[in-house]
Amino acid sequence: MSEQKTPVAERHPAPASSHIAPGGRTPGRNLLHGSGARSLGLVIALAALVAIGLITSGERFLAVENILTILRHASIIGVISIGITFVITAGGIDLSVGSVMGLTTVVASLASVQLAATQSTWLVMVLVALLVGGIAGLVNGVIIAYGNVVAFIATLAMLVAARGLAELISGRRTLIVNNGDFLDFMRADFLGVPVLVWIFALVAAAGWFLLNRTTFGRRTVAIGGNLEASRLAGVKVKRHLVYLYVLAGLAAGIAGLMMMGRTTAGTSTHGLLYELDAIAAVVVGGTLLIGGRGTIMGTVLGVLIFSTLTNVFTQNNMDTSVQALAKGLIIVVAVLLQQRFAARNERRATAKPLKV
Amino acid sequence: MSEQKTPVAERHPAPASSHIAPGGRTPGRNLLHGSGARSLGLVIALAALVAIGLITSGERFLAVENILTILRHASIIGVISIGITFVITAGGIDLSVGSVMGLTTVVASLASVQLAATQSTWLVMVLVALLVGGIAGLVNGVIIAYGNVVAFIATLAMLVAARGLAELISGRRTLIVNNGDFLDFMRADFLGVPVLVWIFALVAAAGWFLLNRTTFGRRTVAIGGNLEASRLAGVKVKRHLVYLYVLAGLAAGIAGLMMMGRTTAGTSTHGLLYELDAIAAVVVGGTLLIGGRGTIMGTVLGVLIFSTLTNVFTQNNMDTSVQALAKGLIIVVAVLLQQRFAARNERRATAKPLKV
Amino acid sequence: GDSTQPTNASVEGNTEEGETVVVGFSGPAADHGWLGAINAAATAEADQYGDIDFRVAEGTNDANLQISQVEQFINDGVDAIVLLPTDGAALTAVATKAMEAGIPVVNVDREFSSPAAARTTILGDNYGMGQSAGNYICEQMSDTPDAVVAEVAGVDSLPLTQDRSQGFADALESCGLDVDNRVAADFTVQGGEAATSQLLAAAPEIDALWNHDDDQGIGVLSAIDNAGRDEFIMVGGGGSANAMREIQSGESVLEATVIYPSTQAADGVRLARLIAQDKAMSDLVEVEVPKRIVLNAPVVTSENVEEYLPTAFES
Amino acid sequence: MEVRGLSKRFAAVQALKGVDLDVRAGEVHCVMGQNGAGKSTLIKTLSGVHRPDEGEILWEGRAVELDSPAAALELGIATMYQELDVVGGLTIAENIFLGHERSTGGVLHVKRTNAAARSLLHRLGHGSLSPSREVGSLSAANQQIVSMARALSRDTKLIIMDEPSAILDSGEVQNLFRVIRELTARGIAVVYISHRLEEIRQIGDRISVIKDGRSTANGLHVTETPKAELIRLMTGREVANVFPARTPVAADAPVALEVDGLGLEGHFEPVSFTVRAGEILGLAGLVGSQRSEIIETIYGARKATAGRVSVNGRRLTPGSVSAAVGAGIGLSPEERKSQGLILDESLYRNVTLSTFGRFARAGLLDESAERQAAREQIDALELRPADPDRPARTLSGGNQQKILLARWLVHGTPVLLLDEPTRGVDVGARAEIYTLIRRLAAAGTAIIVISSEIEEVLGLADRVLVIDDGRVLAQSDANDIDEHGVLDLVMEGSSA
Ligand SMILES: Nc1ncnc2c1ncn2[C@@H]1O[C@H](COP(=O)(O)OP(=O)(O)OP(=O)(O)O)[C@@H](O)[C@H]1O
Ligand SMILES: Nc1ncnc2c1ncn2[C@@H]1O[C@H](COP(=O)(O)OP(=O)(O)OP(=O)(O)O)[C@@H](O)[C@H]1O
Ligand SMILES: [Mg+2]
Ligand SMILES: [Mg+2]
Repeated sequence: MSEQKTPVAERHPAPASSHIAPGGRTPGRNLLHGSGARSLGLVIALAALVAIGLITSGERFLAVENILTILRHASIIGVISIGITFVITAGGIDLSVGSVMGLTTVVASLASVQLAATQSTWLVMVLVALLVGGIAGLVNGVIIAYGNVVAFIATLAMLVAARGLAELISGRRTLIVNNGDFLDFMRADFLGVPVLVWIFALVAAAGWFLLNRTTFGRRTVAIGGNLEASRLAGVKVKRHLVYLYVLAGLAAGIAGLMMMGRTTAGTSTHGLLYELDAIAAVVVGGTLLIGGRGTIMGTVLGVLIFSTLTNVFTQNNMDTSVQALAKGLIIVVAVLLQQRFAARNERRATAKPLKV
Repeated sequence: MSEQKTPVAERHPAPASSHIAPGGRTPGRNLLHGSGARSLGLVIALAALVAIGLITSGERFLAVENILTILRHASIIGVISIGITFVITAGGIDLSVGSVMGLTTVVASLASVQLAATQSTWLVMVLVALLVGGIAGLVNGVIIAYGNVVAFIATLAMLVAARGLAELISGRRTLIVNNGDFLDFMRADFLGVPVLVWIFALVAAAGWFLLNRTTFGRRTVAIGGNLEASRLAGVKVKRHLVYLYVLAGLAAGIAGLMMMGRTTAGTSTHGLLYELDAIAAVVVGGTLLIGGRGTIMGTVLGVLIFSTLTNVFTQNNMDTSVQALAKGLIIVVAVLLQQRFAARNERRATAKPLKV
Repeated sequence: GDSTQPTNASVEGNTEEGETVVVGFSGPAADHGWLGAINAAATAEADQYGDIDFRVAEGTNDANLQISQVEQFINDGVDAIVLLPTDGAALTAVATKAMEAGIPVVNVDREFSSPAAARTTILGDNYGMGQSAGNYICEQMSDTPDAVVAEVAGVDSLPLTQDRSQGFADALESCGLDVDNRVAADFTVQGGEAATSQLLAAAPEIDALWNHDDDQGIGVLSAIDNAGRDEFIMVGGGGSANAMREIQSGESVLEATVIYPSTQAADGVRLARLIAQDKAMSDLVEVEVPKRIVLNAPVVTSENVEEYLPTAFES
Repeated sequence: MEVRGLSKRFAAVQALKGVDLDVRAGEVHCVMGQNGAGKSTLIKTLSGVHRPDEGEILWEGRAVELDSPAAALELGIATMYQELDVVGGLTIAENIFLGHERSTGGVLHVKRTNAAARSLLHRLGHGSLSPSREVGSLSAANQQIVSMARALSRDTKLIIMDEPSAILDSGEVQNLFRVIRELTARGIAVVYISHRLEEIRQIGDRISVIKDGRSTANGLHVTETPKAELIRLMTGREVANVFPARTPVAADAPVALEVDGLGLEGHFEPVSFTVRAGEILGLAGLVGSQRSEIIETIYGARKATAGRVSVNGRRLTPGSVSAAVGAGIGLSPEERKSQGLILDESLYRNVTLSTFGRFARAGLLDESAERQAAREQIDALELRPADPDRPARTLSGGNQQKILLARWLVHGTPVLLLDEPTRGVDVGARAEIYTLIRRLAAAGTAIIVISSEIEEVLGLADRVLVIDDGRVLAQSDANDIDEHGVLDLVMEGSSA
């Protein structure tokens, strides 16, 4: 639902510039055009999955319970994905989110933290998780913006280091979350919908608002579009980059809290490989990996597509290896679909045949 | 057609453009200038590691046996890294190399292939591995160059799919390699140096030659530096991109053969997470993630640094979690060192202080 | 059972086809030999029974995903769930939910943090495994009081690895030895090879080595072979057929392996069927399936290898 | 080569509507037209980058289909594109021979390549450039030379040059003309595009004019066509009196910008000067004289190694662009595409890039107010097309330049730094920009202007600093110095 204008590659599709950027090429001006069309492709991909689910598993698939299962599963990776949508929109990358999430669960479920929480309020755990996520993001941001270390490497280093730290702190044991209030809150339903899903919805709405309606979002898109021009126009680029990585870290902290609620445990193995899943969801959703265009709506759809996919697989009792094979194919097809729709929309709007 | 010119970013180094690209901004390409200085930073990082090894483990560290251990360990990931150095230099990325390597080991150690090899020559296995790697690369390349799917996503899909395929083919078993001739060759020493290390050296030398002394290599750099300009100069960009991914696939095939020799087994778990290690080595080595500069020498040094690091850790019987923590730190320090040296050299050469 | 006096009817009735039960199975990603064998054995076991409708969810190392798989089983109202959790504690909540929904859960290998989360728990003995390996090495090293002992662990961040290492260390301590060099691999062939070659370079003289996992052991042996080392004895873990053949050959440094049954999930499937069909275990008088079963961790050597080889898993 | 009825449509824009052109061997055929007239589109069609929707291209009498740049190159059509088309990571020699490398079986002949490159550079009067130098380290002007050498390196019959002189100073332009004459003497045809009428008169044989994608004149002889007529053909109106009259700066006008001993090691020696409100200061010098660096340092885009800058008496934090912007300095940078614009963002967002924060309350944007403010400037500057949602990329060069001015007009800064504000801008738009700059000064804005056209600096500025190699050679009232005076100073300066 992003209003981001698009793009570069789009108007002027270089023959294969897309080996860097998603081949997308809609200028898509507003909801009704480009990014809407892009989302349309995703919605169709999602609908196709749902159709497959319906055909193969019948009504069971559309049962409220099953839909909630899909949503609950999507919610944690979804919150992380929304965090990195900002980083990617600004042209950066954050590989450390999964690992940082693991670290936040470990620290927030340490005996001492839980003791403090029991003696006061469970919000202590929330605070600690956000603090840990925020600090990790801050370190990333400072190393990247002020140390000039390429984001891929800086956050890869954080991935490794945060995992190590989490193991050290937890002594490689799984820490059990006992705080009843915390668990009650996280595992509750509200209006028939689990709190986890509410959190995801809130984070998504806040993310959409932040990206599309605030100066913060505008700066993010501007930096991704042309960092140097933004700097010369007076945008405090470095500071903003730091904020962005802190934001991604905070999102990882929220996801960590959700994970603790869902699993009632904190461990260093939480969030393993989440970075790849999250980036895949963001990019399939239509955010440009080179920056300059970001869409929260697309990210949400991307996350839902992957989550539904897994659900359909399980419903159909599919062999794990075949699942992997199918997943690879579906990723490619989803991206091609999304591009096709973006392209068709452009053609319709402009009557310009697409060069390939 | 994109009218965007690329070199800009280099001539006007943005303060933090490096959150996309390694902050490095040395043009230096030939051994004696920029990249030489860059390599100097890496050599120093490596020397520091060796010094630490010497101090903590004494002569045992410098024993021929230990050095060969480091080299043998580096050789497989090294071959993969050299393959993706080309892809990254051209501005692409290949996340599928580890998974493709696993697939090649599985296919090449299938009973039927081994039977054929026994009846004729062990080169059959070599051929099969290269074929499998090449085909996987071809699929990647075609999807990226002609399907306009962004490389990150296309190769992520291949990562997942190749792993699934390897599991299916192997039935999730570890296949034992029995072919004596093959094992004899792969596990032999030549002039006191293991064949694996020789292969790595040969691949590195061939890679250096290909990148720096052939039209293929120069076009690779050109495409990474300015895709549109390369096209305008008459380079067949799409076809070239396909070649590059095939090259990375072939390197994965060679690495698969080495892995089979080293472990006497073929399994779908070979190469797990190698993609991240390889990309880290390439980028720490000084190849730009946004393309336009690639250094084989740097990649070799990057691989050696990581391999030596692991060795030093083990020599000191270090806890794995502390290892992870230290590794994260060292990655950042190595990159900062490398930049510092590149920067100093640039300053000396042009007397132009670097903006930060 | 309508009888007021329950009797264990298993002896004649357990193999007989009963009403069809739906059994859901979820385990970690089959990313190494032992787990692959776990999955294969479970599926094979289910196939043997005409009255089991077996559902397998995608193997995963992500607790979040595994939870949603169990939720799906609950939604579908399966009759029993066999669960090998990626992390026992992390899956406890959802398993409890299943139990509360009236679906019996059979917990395999990695134990839940609450006893209420499973109807039955069937476990390998990780601590015991380390102990067996340690004791065996103690015996063999009885005349080398300051023997150098090395250890190649599995995935270090798993609690089970910690248990194994603890058992190993405790057993060694009892005979005055300790672990001099320790590396951790990742249960894969490549990981075993890489870690061991580093280990061997770091320790020029070893007397005994314990490797946690026989599948990674292929890599470990390969590294040993590469380094041309044979001055020590090696003990394996898990009990793969490959390892047993190696022991049988008598030419390898691998002299023994400690079994960690790869049939746990298969046993779990069988128990789940019994529970769902209200049956009991045939060799027990007890009319219900027991609450907790801990499998033994015997040591396989060249003397008894014939006995174990037929049930060993092909990794 | 002959072209008949060429048409090309981009999305909503009909860039070419039946253009004709005929080029004869050995002539210099100039193509003129306003920004956005379709010149670049025409030549891209001729070089195989775009495929025409309609019309045909005849090459040596035969109809040809040019479906890729490679196809055009094969026929013997080489092109220097308007945007620099070199690869920064390759050496000069490698750039020149990219796509047709000197090689055997794919293996490069490094020495032969370098030798061939050296002789080409020599021919272009730049024998001092080392062929093994990396192109990324060259100035824009020298990159243009490499681009030129590349065109010459092919065995060509037609060379197309799209605004090659836009980033060259007068000396370089003369050098370029020498080379062009050498080419035509050998029977090679040259298509030459430029906005500078004097150049066309100097080098051109015949002229074709394009207006709004249509040919308005075809093959006029340069010598027989008066300047006014050309302007009329291009713009459809008369553009008189290029430089608007100066309004004298009030003697008591306050000092808006004070630069005191500002230095940047390795670039320029400490400079001191002041600019008063309503005054236009011009920086004159050759390409590479570090003028850009001076104003970038004033702006905080580079961190000064010495000295200080004050605006209206308030001292600025060195090295902070946002402090400079906050204090009221605006910069229209030298490279508008890479440094100025977010090409894929809409026009209005580009206009408000420095000010969008003003249209926000607690971080919350009021987009309608923002659009409104942008719209006012778009109208005031007659930006075309006046669609605030058009991506900046699709605007012509002159209009893109106006976006940058509009940005600071919205901001209302009391100090404006303009680096090459008319680069690649057509005569008509140029006159508008001059008027605009003057009007701003009259309204009290202190302005610094850099241009590689000395005439432009002298025509616009009240006062001029002559700069060479990072040193201020002289300071003078603009009326007291002429182009020769500046060049003499520079020559003396560099020989001294
Ligand atoms: N790839 C494209 N997509 C959409 N519109 C384009 C494209 N290229 C050019 N245009 C439009 O076509 C028209 C002609 O542009 P062109 O670049 O040919 O002008 P020009 O005469 O070269 O101008 P200038 O003097 O500024 O270089 C302009 O309105 C421009 O916005
Ligand atoms: N060391 C360098 N490395 C790369 N590019 C450089 C270097 N020094 C100068 N340049 C580039 O060379 C060009 C001209 O140099 P400079 O900006 O110093 O001169 P100028 O007097 O401002 O010229 P102009 O009139 O073209 O703006 C600029 O585009 C600048 O970015
Ligand atoms: Mg043009
Ligand atoms: Mg300049």
